[in-house]
Amino acid sequence: MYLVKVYVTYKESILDPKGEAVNDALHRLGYTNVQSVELGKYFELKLAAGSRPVEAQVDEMCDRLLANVNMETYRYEITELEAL
Amino acid sequence: MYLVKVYVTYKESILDPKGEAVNDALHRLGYTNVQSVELGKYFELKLAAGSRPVEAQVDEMCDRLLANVNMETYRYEITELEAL
Amino acid sequence: MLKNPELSPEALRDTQAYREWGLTDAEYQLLTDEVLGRLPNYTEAGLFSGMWSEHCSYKNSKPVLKKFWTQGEQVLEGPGEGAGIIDIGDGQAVVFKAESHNHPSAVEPYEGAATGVGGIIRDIFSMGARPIALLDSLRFGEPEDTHTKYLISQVVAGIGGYGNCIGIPTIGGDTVFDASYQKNPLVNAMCVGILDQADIQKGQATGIGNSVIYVGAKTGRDGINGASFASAEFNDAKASQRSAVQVGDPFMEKLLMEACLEVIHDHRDVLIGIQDMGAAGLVSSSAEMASKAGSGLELNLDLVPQRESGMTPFELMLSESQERMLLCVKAGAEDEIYAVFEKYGLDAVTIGKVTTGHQYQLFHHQELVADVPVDALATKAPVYQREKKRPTRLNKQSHHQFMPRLVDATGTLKKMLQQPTIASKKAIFETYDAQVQTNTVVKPGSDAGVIRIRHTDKALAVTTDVNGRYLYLNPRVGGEIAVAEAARNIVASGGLPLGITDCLNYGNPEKPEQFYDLDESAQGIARACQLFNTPVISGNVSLNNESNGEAIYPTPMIGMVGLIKHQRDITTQDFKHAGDAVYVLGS
Amino acid sequence: MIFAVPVFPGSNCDHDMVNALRDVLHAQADLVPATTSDLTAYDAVILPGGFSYGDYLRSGAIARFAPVMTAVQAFAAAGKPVMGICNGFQILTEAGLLPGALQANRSAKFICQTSELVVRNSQTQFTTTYTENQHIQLPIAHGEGNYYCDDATLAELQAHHQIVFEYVDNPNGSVANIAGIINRAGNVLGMMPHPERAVEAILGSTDGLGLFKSLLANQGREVTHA
Ligand SMILES: Nc1ncnc2c1ncn2[C@@H]1O[C@H](COP(=O)(O)OP(=O)(O)O)[C@@H](O)[C@H]1O
Repeated sequence: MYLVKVYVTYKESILDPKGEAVNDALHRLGYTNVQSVELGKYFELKLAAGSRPVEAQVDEMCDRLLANVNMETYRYEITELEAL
Repeated sequence: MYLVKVYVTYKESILDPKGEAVNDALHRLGYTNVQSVELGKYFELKLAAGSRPVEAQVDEMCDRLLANVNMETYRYEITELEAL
Repeated sequence: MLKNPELSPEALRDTQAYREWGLTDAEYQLLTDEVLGRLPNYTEAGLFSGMWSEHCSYKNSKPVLKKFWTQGEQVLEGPGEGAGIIDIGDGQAVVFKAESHNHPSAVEPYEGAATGVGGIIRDIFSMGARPIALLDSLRFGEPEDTHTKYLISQVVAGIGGYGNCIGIPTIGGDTVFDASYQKNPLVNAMCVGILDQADIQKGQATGIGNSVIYVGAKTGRDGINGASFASAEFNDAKASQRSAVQVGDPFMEKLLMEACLEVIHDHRDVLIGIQDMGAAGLVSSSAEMASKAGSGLELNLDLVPQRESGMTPFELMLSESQERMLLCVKAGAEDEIYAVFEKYGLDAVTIGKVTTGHQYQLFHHQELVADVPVDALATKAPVYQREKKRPTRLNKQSHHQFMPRLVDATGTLKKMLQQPTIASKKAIFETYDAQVQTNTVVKPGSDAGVIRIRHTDKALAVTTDVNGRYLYLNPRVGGEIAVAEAARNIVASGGLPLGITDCLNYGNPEKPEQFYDLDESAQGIARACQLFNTPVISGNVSLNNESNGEAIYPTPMIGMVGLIKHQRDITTQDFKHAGDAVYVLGS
Repeated sequence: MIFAVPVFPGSNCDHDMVNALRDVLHAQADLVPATTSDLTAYDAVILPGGFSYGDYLRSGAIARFAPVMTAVQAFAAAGKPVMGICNGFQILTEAGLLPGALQANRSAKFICQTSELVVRNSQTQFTTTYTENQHIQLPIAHGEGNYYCDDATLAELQAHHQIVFEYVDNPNGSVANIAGIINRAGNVLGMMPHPERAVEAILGSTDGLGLFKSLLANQGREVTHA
């Protein structure tokens, strides 16, 4: 069993309206030292070992579904979980 | 300057409709070895050093705005960035 | 509280742990001595705490609600069922109701508001109606405050998030900012539906042996005992109690709505009753269905679809997980019903059946874990005639008419228009899809929202109104004014007022001065309703809107629906042409 | 001309579309479930608005894998007309039938209002009843309608007259004020505004009729779209 953590964020050149909204809200709360906020998605997947290598599977899931590579990038970490 | 990465996820007993929708979609795509998906928020904040310790500030921002502690938990990592 | 090992009946009595669930000592006594004649076990006491909460039993407000005008030949279904129904001719009827979600929204504004919308929608489609419009009535503190800003943005996003996704247009509402709501915002949602009178459903479970079917989302530990939470007063020190938060899933509800409407339309011969699982979840819906039908009921909790493992009967029965419904279906017809839900990818499971007698029996792991009279749960909650005392603030009023001295009329007008409460609420209502279903003739921003009834020449006008400040100054007259304002909004849109729903938002009724406000204003509302021939057909009560002892203004939100017989009569509030004459009507 | 309107779980403008086609345009239109795998009986496909699968991940991201989308791919490849409105547009970009992506509105809020559009290309089979540069009023209602594409794609779109509708007052931050685009082949159109909400005067505008009338008028005709 694997625990996969996937982080999806906008590409550099793309404006992140939700991140900006959070940035503004933090400023209004007085945290004026906040310079920028980006808001991305964070997935935690639990995955049973399959016939294919986990990395290959996760890459594919990200490309096909979890991220839109036109505007997003992703990275992930895989940890093997102890069998129960 | 600091880079703060904040991960916000639902507490154990709170329904995560988004995660479930992604889980179902992955199953339909044939990734039947996926056991569960949780979908949380991932923030990347850039923060100028202020008068208060960063940890204290980040804790407060999370409690007040980035997470709702009634239903979400958060964790974060702080890295100090080289001055430019 | 939830992690506690379950106490024995004796320990429950001795530790008085039931108090934490909102049961008073006297109510516990009533339960043991008169209702059961024995000590309730942990689960049973829990069931009663939910069912006897103000939210489910109206124990403090019943004597007040009795004063409402609920008659009128147009009324097909008055207060009591999920929502009221009014005849609009041609075999059609309009169904509407309002619901408050004040406490949940104060704790988690996005989800609190969203699940408020989700709940009121279920009330409408469980009557057999297709929801055609939503309205939201909002009260916040002054918007300069940072926390209030956060509340506004999240509440509005939550209302839009749910309504937009499920595809019901939000066509109206009202928004007021006043310091009185600073710590206790009001979030009231109203839903309007339309149905063919042949499709009218009742939330009942009759016919020995018939099946009780659970449909929709799985049950989790979210919002456990939320009903008693909703009925409790806020207090910063009690912040730990604020765990009763649920997350809404409008996508699930959209599927649930379509599936339920399909069952109601196409399987009406085998459907006996249908009800949503709202406050006090499974216990409330099942006990009410059985009680209305005069039946007994038996449920096997092991069959309840569960999202988490190891849930106790207490948790299963009192969870307020969203997007769930309960159906009563003729024995033998279960498969037919499962097939419909299966098509929408939803869980549908028979969890019990209608029994002879009048007992409400729950089984868990082959054990009988609760065995109480159905009626005791559903109808035997104590009713309190609260003490009433004229608030001192009303004696302190000056009888001098305030005369504004205008030096710069234009300047004053501009300043008034800048008042958040008077200014346009476009920034709010333009985040709501007001046009989905393509029937919206008048969008938010006019006196009332107007929806045409497809394939007819008719339309409905809908509005929500109340000015809490008037009620603060004079509860009775303020109540009358609220109904009158709603009626004016309907008439100004071209409609004939048909009836109202309400959300009675008040402070703690155990305080005689607060109860005075409630009782007096209800009488004002009743009188105005009678004069306008707009019976109260449904509504909701939200008490204990106090924060650290300070109550909000008495705020009975009035939601009114009117019928426009011919679409050519629809009028809007804006001036149409330069040079048109302007008249002032009235006294 | 028979229209197919696929219904994804969570679609909510599907009935509006069919009502517009049947009641106002007196055309034949069927709602088809997302599980349908064959659309050969139809002459045109319109993907309706809504929140398919809740749009919980990204709008349109999950819907693109529904069986009906395989059929839509084949339908489009055969050169038959496909139109995606709002969520339908989002699904078409996710499916790769149209370039670019739709991002959260610049305000990060849902926007429901009437927007003024310019018809930038009236030579497509969807727009011949409009005149070039005609201004029309159509309702918008979306949270993620902010069209994004990279510079190279934008240059392509411009070079081949693929930008069909532009906003006059860009409400959502879209690149180059884009409200609707068409593919190179000229048979797949995606747009955020809702023409089906603007087909009856009583609802405020009839400017949306042109799209459907164009399609009906151009059935079986060759239309250059440049
Ligand atoms: N929260 C809201 N949701 C939807 N529409 C609203 C809301 N608030 C205000 N409106 C719209 O704006 C109009 C004016 O709002 P407001 O000034 O608060 O109420 P009124 O004019 O009824 O006193 C309302 O009639 C309604 O159409």
